[in-house]
Amino acid sequence: MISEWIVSAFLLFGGLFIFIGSLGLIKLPDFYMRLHGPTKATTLGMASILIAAMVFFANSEHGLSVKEILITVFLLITAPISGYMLIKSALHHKLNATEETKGLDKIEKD
Amino acid sequence: MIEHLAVLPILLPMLAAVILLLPPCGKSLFMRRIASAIMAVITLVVSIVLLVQVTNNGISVYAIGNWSAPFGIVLVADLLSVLLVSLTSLLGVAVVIYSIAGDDKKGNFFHPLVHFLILGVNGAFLTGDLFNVFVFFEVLLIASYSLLMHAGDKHSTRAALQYVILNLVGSSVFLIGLGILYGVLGTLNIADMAQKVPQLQGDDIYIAKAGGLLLLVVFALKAALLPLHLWLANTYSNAKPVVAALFAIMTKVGVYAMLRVYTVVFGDEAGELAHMAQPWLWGLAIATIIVGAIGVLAAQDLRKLTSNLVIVSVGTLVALISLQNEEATAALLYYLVHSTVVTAALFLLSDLISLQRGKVADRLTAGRGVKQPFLLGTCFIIATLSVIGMPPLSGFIGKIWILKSTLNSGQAMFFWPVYLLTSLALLVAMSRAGASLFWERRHKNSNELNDAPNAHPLHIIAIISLLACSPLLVIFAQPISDYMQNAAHQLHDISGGIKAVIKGGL
Amino acid sequence: MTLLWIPLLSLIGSVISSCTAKLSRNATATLTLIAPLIALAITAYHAPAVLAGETLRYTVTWVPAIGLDLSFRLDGLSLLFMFMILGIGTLVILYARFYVSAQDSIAKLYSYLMLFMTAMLGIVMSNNVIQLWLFWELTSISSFLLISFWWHKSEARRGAKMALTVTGAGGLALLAGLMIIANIVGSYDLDTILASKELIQSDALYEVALVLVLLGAFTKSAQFPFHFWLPHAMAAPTPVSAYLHSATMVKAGIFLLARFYPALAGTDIWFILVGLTGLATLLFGAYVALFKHDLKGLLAYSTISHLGLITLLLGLDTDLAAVAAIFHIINHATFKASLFMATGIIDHETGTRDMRKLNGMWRYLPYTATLAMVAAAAMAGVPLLNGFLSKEMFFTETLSSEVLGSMSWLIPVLATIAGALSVAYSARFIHDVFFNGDPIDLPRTPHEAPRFMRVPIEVLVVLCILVGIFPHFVVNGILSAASMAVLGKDLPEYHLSIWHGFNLPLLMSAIAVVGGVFIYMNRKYLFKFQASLPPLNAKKLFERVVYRLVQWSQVNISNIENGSLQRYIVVLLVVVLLCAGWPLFEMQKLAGSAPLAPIDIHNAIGAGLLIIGAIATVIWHRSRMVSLLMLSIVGLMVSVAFTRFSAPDLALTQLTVEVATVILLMLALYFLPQHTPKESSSLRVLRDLSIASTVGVVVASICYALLTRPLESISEFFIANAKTGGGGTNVVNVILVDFRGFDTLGEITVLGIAALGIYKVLSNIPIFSPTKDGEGREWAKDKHPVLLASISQSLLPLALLVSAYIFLRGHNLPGGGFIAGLVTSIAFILQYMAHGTTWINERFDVNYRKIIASGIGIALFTGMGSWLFDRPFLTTWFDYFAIPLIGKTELASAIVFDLGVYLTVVGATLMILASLGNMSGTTVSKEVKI
Amino acid sequence: MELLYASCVGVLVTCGIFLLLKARTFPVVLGLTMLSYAVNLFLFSAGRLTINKAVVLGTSSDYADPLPQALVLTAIVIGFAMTAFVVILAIRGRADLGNDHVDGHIPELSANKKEQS
Amino acid sequence: MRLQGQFKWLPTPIFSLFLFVVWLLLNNSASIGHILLGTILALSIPLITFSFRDRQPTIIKPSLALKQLFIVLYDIVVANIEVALLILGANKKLRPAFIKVPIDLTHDLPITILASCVSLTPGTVSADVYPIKENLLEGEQIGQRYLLIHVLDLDDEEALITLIKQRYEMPLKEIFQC
Amino acid sequence: MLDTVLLIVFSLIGLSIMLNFWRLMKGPSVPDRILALDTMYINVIALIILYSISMGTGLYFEAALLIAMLGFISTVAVCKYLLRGDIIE
Ligand code: NA
Ligand code: NA
Repeated sequence: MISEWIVSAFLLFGGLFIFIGSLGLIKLPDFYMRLHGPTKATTLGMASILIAAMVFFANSEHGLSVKEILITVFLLITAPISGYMLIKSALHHKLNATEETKGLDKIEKD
Repeated sequence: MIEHLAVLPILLPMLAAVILLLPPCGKSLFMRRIASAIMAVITLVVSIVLLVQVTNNGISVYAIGNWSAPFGIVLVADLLSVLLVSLTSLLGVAVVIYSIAGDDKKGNFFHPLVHFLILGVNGAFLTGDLFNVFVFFEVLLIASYSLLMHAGDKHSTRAALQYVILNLVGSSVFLIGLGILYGVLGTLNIADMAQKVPQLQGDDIYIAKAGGLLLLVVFALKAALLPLHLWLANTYSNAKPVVAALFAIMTKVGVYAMLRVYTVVFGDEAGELAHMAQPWLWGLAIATIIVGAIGVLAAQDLRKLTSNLVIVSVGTLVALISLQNEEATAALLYYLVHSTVVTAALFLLSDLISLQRGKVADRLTAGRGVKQPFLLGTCFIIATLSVIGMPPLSGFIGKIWILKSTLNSGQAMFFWPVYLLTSLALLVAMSRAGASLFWERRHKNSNELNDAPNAHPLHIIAIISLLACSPLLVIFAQPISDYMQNAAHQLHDISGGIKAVIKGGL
Repeated sequence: MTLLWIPLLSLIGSVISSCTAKLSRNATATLTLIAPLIALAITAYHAPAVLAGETLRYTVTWVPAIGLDLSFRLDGLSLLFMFMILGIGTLVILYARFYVSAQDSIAKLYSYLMLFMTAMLGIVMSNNVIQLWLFWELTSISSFLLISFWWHKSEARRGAKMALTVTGAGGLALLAGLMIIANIVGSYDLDTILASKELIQSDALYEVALVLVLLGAFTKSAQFPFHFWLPHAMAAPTPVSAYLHSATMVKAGIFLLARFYPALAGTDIWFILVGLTGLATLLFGAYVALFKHDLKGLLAYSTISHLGLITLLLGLDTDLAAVAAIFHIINHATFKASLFMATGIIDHETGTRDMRKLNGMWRYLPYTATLAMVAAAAMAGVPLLNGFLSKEMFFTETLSSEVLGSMSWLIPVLATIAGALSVAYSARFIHDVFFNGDPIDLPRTPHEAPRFMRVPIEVLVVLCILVGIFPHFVVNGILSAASMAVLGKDLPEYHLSIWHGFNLPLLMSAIAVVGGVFIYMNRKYLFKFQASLPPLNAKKLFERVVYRLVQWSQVNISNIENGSLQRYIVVLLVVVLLCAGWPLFEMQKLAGSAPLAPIDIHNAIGAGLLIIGAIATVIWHRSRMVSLLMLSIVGLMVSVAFTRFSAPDLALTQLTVEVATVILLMLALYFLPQHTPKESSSLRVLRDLSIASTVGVVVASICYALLTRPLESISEFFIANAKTGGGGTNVVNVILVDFRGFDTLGEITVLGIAALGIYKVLSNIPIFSPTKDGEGREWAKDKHPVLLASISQSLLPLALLVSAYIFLRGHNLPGGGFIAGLVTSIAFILQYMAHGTTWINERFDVNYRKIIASGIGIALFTGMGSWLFDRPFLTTWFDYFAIPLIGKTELASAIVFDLGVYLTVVGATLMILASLGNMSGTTVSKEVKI
Repeated sequence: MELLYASCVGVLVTCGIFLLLKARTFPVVLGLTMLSYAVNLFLFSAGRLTINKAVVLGTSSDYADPLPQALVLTAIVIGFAMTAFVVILAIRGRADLGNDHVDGHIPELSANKKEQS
Repeated sequence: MRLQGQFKWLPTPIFSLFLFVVWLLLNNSASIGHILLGTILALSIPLITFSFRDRQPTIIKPSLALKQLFIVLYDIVVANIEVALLILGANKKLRPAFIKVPIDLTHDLPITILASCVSLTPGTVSADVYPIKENLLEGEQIGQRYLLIHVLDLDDEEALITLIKQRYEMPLKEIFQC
Repeated sequence: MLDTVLLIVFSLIGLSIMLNFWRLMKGPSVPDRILALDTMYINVIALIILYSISMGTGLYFEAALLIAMLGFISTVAVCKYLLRGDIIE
């Protein structure tokens, strides 16, 4: 019963974060800012949901299952790199940042 | 080994391809040639042994993986399939021998691809499972795509693009048809389908009909039946002739599939679906013959002409399929063997002629003469006489048999005039072609020195081994026609066929 | 048996002469003569029996399936023709020895001539209609070879083609006719057919069959209006003309009429068709012959005219007419062959055949002239020569004919006119060539021909005279035997004698002679009249018809096969629509009886994304990159659908394939234009849209129809046997590696071939590497971003571990060799992307070709391994072992098979991508191993 | 749900074919890919739709039809091989022919404009 | 700094351990069979892929690494909540900026780890590593490296740079001893 | 209770995917679309995990794992394409 509470909590937390990440993708004004949502919020949300799954399956007839950790690990390793590749291509495409952005001069020509 | 004979015509080419890709054949052209030729000959010998075995002992059913039909995939070696397998293997030998004279140097993987193609064709002939037919179709198609690019010029690229894309759409249609049939019949084995089709009830019948018709579309596309023939002339004439010669068997795969599925699954015993497309097929076949003949007349080079001859032969074959009787099927088989061998030989011949005529190649215009007029001329005459159905070569027996089997069908009044006028058109076209290729000179009285090389002995061996079939088909016409009649009888004996394939069936 | 030897001998002769190319001309001729002489002897040996009324037969079955037997018969008609064929053949061979110049290959000519002789013998001896047709066609072929003997001359080529076409067409008609007749009678046996007159003539198809047979006969015998090929066939060497185009081949048509006379003749339609055709040909040929300046042209038209005469006789409704026809066949053969040979000598000696140049030959060639004049007189029907006798009989029969009813009087009148014309052209032949002043501009000065060149003419001319004077003694035997064979009954009474007293036929002959001389003397008015008529050149007309036909074909074909792939696809789709759509309309109700599942939110979202993704792909298709991104959503949603509907293996496969495809498309995008310009007209868009959506609706309908019906399938078996028979709990995988392992073997073969093919396609490709992207931006300089490079190095082992995991569990849980292989490949692709080809090639010395081959090989050998246990190919083996420490473990051959799959997939995928990568790599240090 | 599924297949077929009828190789390849998705879904549906009955023995009491799944798997793999080939062929076509047209002749409109690369 | 493992047959001991654990996790089992199989794979895979590795420093202080791992995980959770709030807040309040952080690390792997940490933690995303190899002149050595970072809401540039260098770069230098 | 929570989370993730989709459609730039797609991949993983929980089956774990791996690789491939054109050079 407690586990169901834990699962529910993690699920809700994860769902919320994933949603916020995706919301950021819509709401923020320029590409560079939009990138923050998915690389962070979504990753955390995923981790949370995977923990929920782990707990859930640990209590089901399948017995302890920790392999969901792997997906989390994988996402943690890859998310920064995807973000890096994305921002690199955005810089290459000279996407406009909002006017408020400081330090645009620090970008070197690639 | 003898009990595994039925699977060998599929496994041997596969083995050949594997051997050819691995050391020591992978790197040494010489080794590759030797291995390829040996394996092609072994495949032929095994095919013939299988043919003899089936002739003596009746249908041989081979359950792959020891899972019997309808659950596993079974190979059905009956008189019909082993005949076509032997024909394919023969063609394979000729093509391999011909290519060793130099064509195999011009691109990568020629020999393995040839064996892969043979593997696909033999598989399509032997398998008794409809999805497995699909798989082998894809094997032979992908091999043919690659071989088509063996010419390595612009035209072949353009032709290949069209051929490949069209066939990919065809494969999609095949899968949809298969899905429909599985969705109503719940099985994939051809014999099992034949058992289940008569039991269909209500609207299921029409769903099955849609599936069956879609398969027919695919087979018609492979066979190049009007109006799905449009790809053929361009494809075949832009392939290297040695490849085109091998392709001569490919339309026959479509014809075979049509014959098999149409006769067994939707044949006499299919209840409401019996002979569901007969009138359409009949009309389209006749139209195909006409269009093919027009193409033959229009052709401006020998390869194009030969390609259109293939279309004519497809029309003829499908017309016979649509008659759905034993005699027509027997005639079909005879004609199929004859036309395949002869068109293949003509493709090879067009290559030799091109080689010796210099710039004009095989175009049907005045130009330089060939270096070896007697040799090539004789071969050309033999091929021509066969192809237009003039005695004393195999074409005339095919022609008479076809006329005879259509005579009492009630359709003769449409078919005969078309067929005979087509023969005439072919005669006009071929005599025109021969005159242009061998006789007409661009410059009058020019005795320009022909510096072209003489034909390679292997070229000649390959062509002659194919052309020799034509007189042999006449000389041994009696046993051969008996075989064809038996094969036709076996095919039309649907319940017998089902009994052989499925234990406890019917 | 000896019957068989007759054609066989001449065939052997043909082969022998073709082998004598290196011998002297005399030796060649001598060797060639052996066969026909022996054949003649055999024929003569059989002659007494035949003359006594016997019919000899010899039959061997050959191809019963098509009614073809090797069946020979020898009756009077055959005998007559055989004597002509062999006799004149022998003379022609002798003559040709001197006629053919040293540059030409006489061996070839002889070989063709003997082949032709075989064919003719075959025709006249056939006792099976298919066999008859077979030899009939052989005459067309051998005559084609003979006419085109001087193939370097355009005249010869064109004449040969035309002759082949016309007689070939006739041959086809004949075949059809014969097969119809045989079908009516129920036998291909000539004896049976000839005995079934009533049966044939009462059949509904009698007229059709008759017309077809007559077409065959008329084309071969150059009957009007199919006569036009014959004059052009004169491009052949003169011995050929003498043999084929006067004595034998053209008579094959006549022979056919005579042969089938007992079965087909006797009806009104026979008389009208045959009689009128003969009459028209008789008149037309005689008239045209008069105006020919070419000697051979004159003889050609005269031949046409005489063939018409014989045909007319066969078309007259009296028995005696048939006898007259046979008689004239003999006579015409003798005088016409000798005339051709004489012409050959003139041509040979003077270098021309133009009668406007040839004058006064009497002085140069007195001996030849004498022979020719006798023969020409026979042709004109001068008494004491054979032509007179048959012409007299002809006139007699025209008088008794009632073919035209009340207008039957026209026949004798027209026959007389034709007779007069025939006298006129014969007169011209004699007067214009041998007299009429001096020759003009002859290429050569003529001398008498060699002795042996004249012998054949002498023989024939002597025959003309002998028959003319002692007809009964010389020809009656064979004439009556032949006539009996034609009529199929006892002969009417007739007398072969020179003098029948003063009667109407004699008067007609007299009128003809006088009229003929008169016409010849006033020829210049006729020539003027003829010249005012529009010229009608059959050859040009024929060639124009063929040319038009070819052009028409070319225009049509290029309109149909215009090279547009989209048109081909549209055609295919329309056919698909018809085939799949039509049965839908026959259905009562689309939905079946199975209970439906409700739509839940997940499915709705997934379906929505799928649909919008698909539509977005279409909408953005001109911006290819975006379109590709949209497509990957569709792919993702398809794999989600597979997870949703209980197919984890499919989901995994779809995912991996989808990523590999996207990567591939991305690679392609680099080498292809980035954008698709707008070029479709609105109409085309409309067309495309309607076709696409109709097909979509049809497929969806069928899909719905299937989904709403219950299914009974063979699958229960797989579920029941997967564990016990296949040793795995993942039924899909067990199907793949066991129940239907053969499919999988084929599938990896496809993949392997594709990789090899791709390598092949990319080799020697003209490199095309754009330096800017679609919007004109230069590419980034950073080739291998640092972070990506280092992280991918760590990901590779991880990915390999995952693929090992997926591979090993496949038999029991979702996974398997294919998915594992793709995961491995994609991990390697990541290395390629992160480090580039050069870097990889430096570190990774693996030959993809070998990997593919080993993969397929492993799968193949695993399958063959079962042979060792006497089981069929691909029979799997598995067992459970209790291994210390580890416990109960399953070992299965399926895993080895799956390893083959794995290797093939890895090899193929990497080969594909590496070849693509190598293609653009300009700094590749070493060539990628294939 | 069956109707929704069938509609998805229909839409995929429609979009795939529409792309297939474009005159350039890239849309054609996209069309083929989409068509093969549709075909795979169709073939899959021949075994009917079942939820949560994956054919892994011991995970359920009754199972989905495994055979169409195996068939689709084979079809996917073959489809991948074919797509790969046609993609490469398209590249070769561009290299050999200088453009990516597959509609017989290059329409005038773009013949004048310089090919975008 | 050590660029290569101590044993030729075990080039990356820590990584092998990682693979071994991953194997057990994947199979969700610690049976002897899987331990055996996992060991084999954990040993063989690095050997197979060894040639695909550029020489990178190896972890010399595993315990520190573990500690650092937890720090980063903690930071991730905290930072993400921060970012979530920022996203939910008004766009106008945000002060985006690019900053350039000079880094002392010299090898690609530590730099990658640093960049990843930066990306996963407070409102920052690593954008690039300067200088780019292709921008260097022929034969020129890579001198000072910089990390280009995009910040979602920049308050104090210097403080952020210091934070990154101290909280993430310093421990990395120690772990890898470089 | 879990069912209710699952429904809520399902809806949240569904909503997220639609938001991703909206960004994917709207762009405006290609990197934006790629970012949207990448996020969508991750959200689909969440969807599959949720699905596994609601169905109580572990059979789809590998699908999730593969999406995680392959989604990353395809994002990298697309970015590499934008940067260099030739993704394997
Ligand atoms: Na004269
Ligand atoms: Na088995």
